[in-house]
Amino acid sequence: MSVATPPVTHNERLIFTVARLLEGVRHVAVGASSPIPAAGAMLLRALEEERGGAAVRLSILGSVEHNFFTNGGVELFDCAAQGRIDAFFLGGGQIDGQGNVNLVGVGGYPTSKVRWPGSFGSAYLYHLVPRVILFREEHTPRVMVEKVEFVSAPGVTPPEVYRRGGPKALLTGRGLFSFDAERGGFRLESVHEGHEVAEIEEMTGFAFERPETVPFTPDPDPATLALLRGRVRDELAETYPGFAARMAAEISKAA
Amino acid sequence: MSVATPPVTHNERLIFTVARLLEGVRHVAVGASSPIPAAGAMLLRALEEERGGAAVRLSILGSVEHNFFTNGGVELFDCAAQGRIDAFFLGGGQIDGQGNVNLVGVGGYPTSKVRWPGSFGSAYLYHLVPRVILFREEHTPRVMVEKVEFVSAPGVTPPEVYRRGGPKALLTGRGLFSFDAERGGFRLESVHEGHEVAEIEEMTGFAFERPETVPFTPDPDPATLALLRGRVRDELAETYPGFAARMAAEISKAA
Amino acid sequence: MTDFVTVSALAARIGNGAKLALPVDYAGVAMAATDAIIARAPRDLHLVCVPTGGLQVDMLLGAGLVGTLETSAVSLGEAGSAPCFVRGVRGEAFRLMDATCPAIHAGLIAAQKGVPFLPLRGLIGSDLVTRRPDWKVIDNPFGENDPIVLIPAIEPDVCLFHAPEADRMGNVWIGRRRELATMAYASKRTLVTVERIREDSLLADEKTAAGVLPALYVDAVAKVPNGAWPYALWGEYAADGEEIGRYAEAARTQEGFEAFMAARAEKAA
Amino acid sequence: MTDFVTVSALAARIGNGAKLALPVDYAGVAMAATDAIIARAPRDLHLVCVPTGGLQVDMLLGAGLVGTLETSAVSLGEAGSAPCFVRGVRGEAFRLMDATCPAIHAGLIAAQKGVPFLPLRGLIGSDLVTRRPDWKVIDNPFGENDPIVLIPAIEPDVCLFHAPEADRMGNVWIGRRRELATMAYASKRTLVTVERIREDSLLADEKTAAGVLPALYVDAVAKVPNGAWPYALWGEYAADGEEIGRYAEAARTQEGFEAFMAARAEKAA
Repeated sequence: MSVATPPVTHNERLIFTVARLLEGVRHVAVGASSPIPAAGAMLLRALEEERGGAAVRLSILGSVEHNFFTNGGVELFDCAAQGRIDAFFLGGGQIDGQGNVNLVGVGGYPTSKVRWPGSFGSAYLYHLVPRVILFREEHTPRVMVEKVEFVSAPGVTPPEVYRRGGPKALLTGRGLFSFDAERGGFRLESVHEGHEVAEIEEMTGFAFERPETVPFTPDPDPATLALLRGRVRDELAETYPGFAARMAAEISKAA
Repeated sequence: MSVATPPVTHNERLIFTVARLLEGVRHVAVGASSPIPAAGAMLLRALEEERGGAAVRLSILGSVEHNFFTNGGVELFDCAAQGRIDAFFLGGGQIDGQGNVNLVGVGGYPTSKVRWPGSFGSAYLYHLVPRVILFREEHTPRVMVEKVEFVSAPGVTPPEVYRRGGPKALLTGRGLFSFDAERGGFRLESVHEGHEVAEIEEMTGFAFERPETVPFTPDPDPATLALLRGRVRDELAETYPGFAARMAAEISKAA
Repeated sequence: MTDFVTVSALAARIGNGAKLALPVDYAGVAMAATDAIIARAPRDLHLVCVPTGGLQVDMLLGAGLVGTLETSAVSLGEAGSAPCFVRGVRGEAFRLMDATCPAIHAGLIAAQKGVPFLPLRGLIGSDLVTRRPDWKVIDNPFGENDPIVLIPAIEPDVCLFHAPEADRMGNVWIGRRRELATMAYASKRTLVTVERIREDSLLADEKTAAGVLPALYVDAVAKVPNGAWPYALWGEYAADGEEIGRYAEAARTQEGFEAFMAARAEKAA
Repeated sequence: MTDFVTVSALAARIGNGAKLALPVDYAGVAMAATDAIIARAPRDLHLVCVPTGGLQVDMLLGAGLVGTLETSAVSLGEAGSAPCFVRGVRGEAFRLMDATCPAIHAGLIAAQKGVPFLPLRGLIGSDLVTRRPDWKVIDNPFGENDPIVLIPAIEPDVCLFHAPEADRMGNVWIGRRRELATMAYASKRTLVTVERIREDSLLADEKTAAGVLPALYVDAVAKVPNGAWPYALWGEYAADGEEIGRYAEAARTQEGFEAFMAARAEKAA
């Protein structure tokens, strides 16, 4: 009796991509409402355990269960400064071609027509965490702009500024970019299945480099996919029950 | 049946003097091996309770029982900086006429012929705790010098230096001095029973002011003495059992 | 010594113009006290969010009590953006001091330590630095051509939070939410609402002592069971997401906000 | 991840020239590890006493392992002065960096925060400031004619202490001795001896979690019951004052020190 494996869903592809981007990290911190980054870190942790590789720690901010900090809210920031956090995720109401992120708003400042929550820890962690992954599902000219209206956290800084972190990649609903800190700009690495380079060019407000032929974003192999649909989804359900249920529903629909 | 009250002992006089010097404080910190300052603070606390006055807190450093700090060793210093500690005690291998204290050593530096433990927190607390009481039982020209050989903590500082604390009094085995921060010098306030002004002048290496007639250091009234010999000694015995026993023995001997 | 008072008397200790520090949504928010504050209506509060604000902050903004808002973010989390905050920013209803989380912590720790500032890495190149003239960039005296930001001490007049328990001496159990201790160290006065008050000392057992804010720092305690609702209280109860969602929906207009708050006050009374 | 090793293997992680942070006598001193260190005899250690030293420091000085001593004081408390320290100062046996307690804390907290320095009030006018050219006095950028001392970060290679228990994940119970956490945050590596190892997680219960140093900061743990003897371990056992007195007496000469240490090593073996 053989049951066909339902195809990889969009969210699963993003999660697998996050896991690839995190390869080699020992300690990842993710925000409280970031299920895809958290799932990517959980997948990497599971993969490393199966491979007998290095242990991967995952800190979910604001969670009681997945929080092994005991020194209050400042510990994440101290920990990053100590070099004990290897990767972090940032979103952004606007992201520009120099890797600047805007979490504050548009249409003036301090009076903003559209106001977002605020900069959180971005202005700090962006300088101190070696591998910051920009993750924003919405990939439109409204988000991916030429120049952000407010720099919550800068993509690049002058050489004299102490900095040992910064953007490494930008993952969106349409594709994956890498960031070249030297040049201060993005390069399109892959497009997700169902999307095209021309579409990405149209939907991106900033200029970016690209190889002549842009590959599709890789999908997980069957073993990895099984791990993602099994152990990782169970772990995910503890912290993000709604998201885990949605993932399961997406697979049933696809099957 | 009437039993004569044994006379006030030397240690009791010192303890009562400490309590007088602490009048009005809300929070006193004392070092781990300072039974007389601790007893003075306990006496003030008991007196205030009887009077229905303000509550007096006592922190004994290094004690588990009398330590209500929960943020480790730094809390005392932070607490002082916050203005939450009103009084503290300092000793000194040398104390000079400008209120400088030397806790480091004599005979050269860093190579010292006589080396004492070190400055501990003196260089900090002397500036930040409003009422610092210098307490040193030994009152000889060896200790009370014209100029200390190493300033662990200065008695006075230039006007531009942020300072809201400093020496208020010097209590020794022979007498009690007040400190005039304006002038930067001591004034003999009283001599303990059994001692004389001429003797103090001879045993003090620094010049000091004095009233024409120097009074004797006041003794506690009978009620205060009873409190000291009862409740305070019981409290004291919890932390300084050896000292409390010695106090009791001294009274029996005097009786 | 710590006073034990009603939540209304607790709120009365927050006067006009007070600089008021409030914790992040998961650290123990004194939500019940919010209504008591709004009932007393102090004017021109300067809120310091440690390090971000949520429902409580949005309510105080909506009630028009806030003159200055110092925060790294204001959000209702899963329930979306904070409507009174967004409206207030658009309408310039208060002075805004946008910050970043570690800068708020640094400012409070500077106050805790009685120093005028704390240095902080990062930040340079962010527009926050240009928008916060009270932050200074100096050349690191221990380096060479090494710019570093100095964050001035944040000294709240008062801080307010909710915790599981206090004892009769005024010691408060804060567990591993140590930013609550930092807030208390830094603030002139500390007001706490608690689920319950226990008779024995929290400091008597070394196991509990480790998570205690000593009474030395606690000015007043009010017992308010379920006092963080609809927020969660760690180790005690979960958040009431539906209620937060109802607020988010209602407060989309000022009228809706006022109706919601009136209903809330009625329920509390 | 945290390694579970013997005390000898733990001591082997302290190499030549290591900057080694050690806690104050009442905070949990890894005394048993002292013998293991002396047996391995690393050279030219830089000791950082947090913030003062006692028996352990005196033993390491007596054994000739110390190149630099950074401390606010060294003393045997009730037992009097620390004989090897006093002798070593007189004989210039090591480089001395005299400090004051809050400056040691400030230096470690600067390292904890990844900043090059922390400002500290007080100190000005003390000869310590002139004797410590690594401390700088600047004019407070937020004030005017307001000199303030900056203490550079203290970044130990390794710190070592003794605690009541660890769990199998490597979490360590430090209770309210939070300077142990500061040492660990500031240090590249953290070595801990413990009375016992428990199988269940110290982080599972919020009551114990508040006093836990997370495994993230703990490199290696060795189980050594009674490992602070003759010092006290808070919540566990009292100090053995007589033994400390015997040491104070014996170590008054270098020969006496060596005989004492030989007897101690024999007893341990």
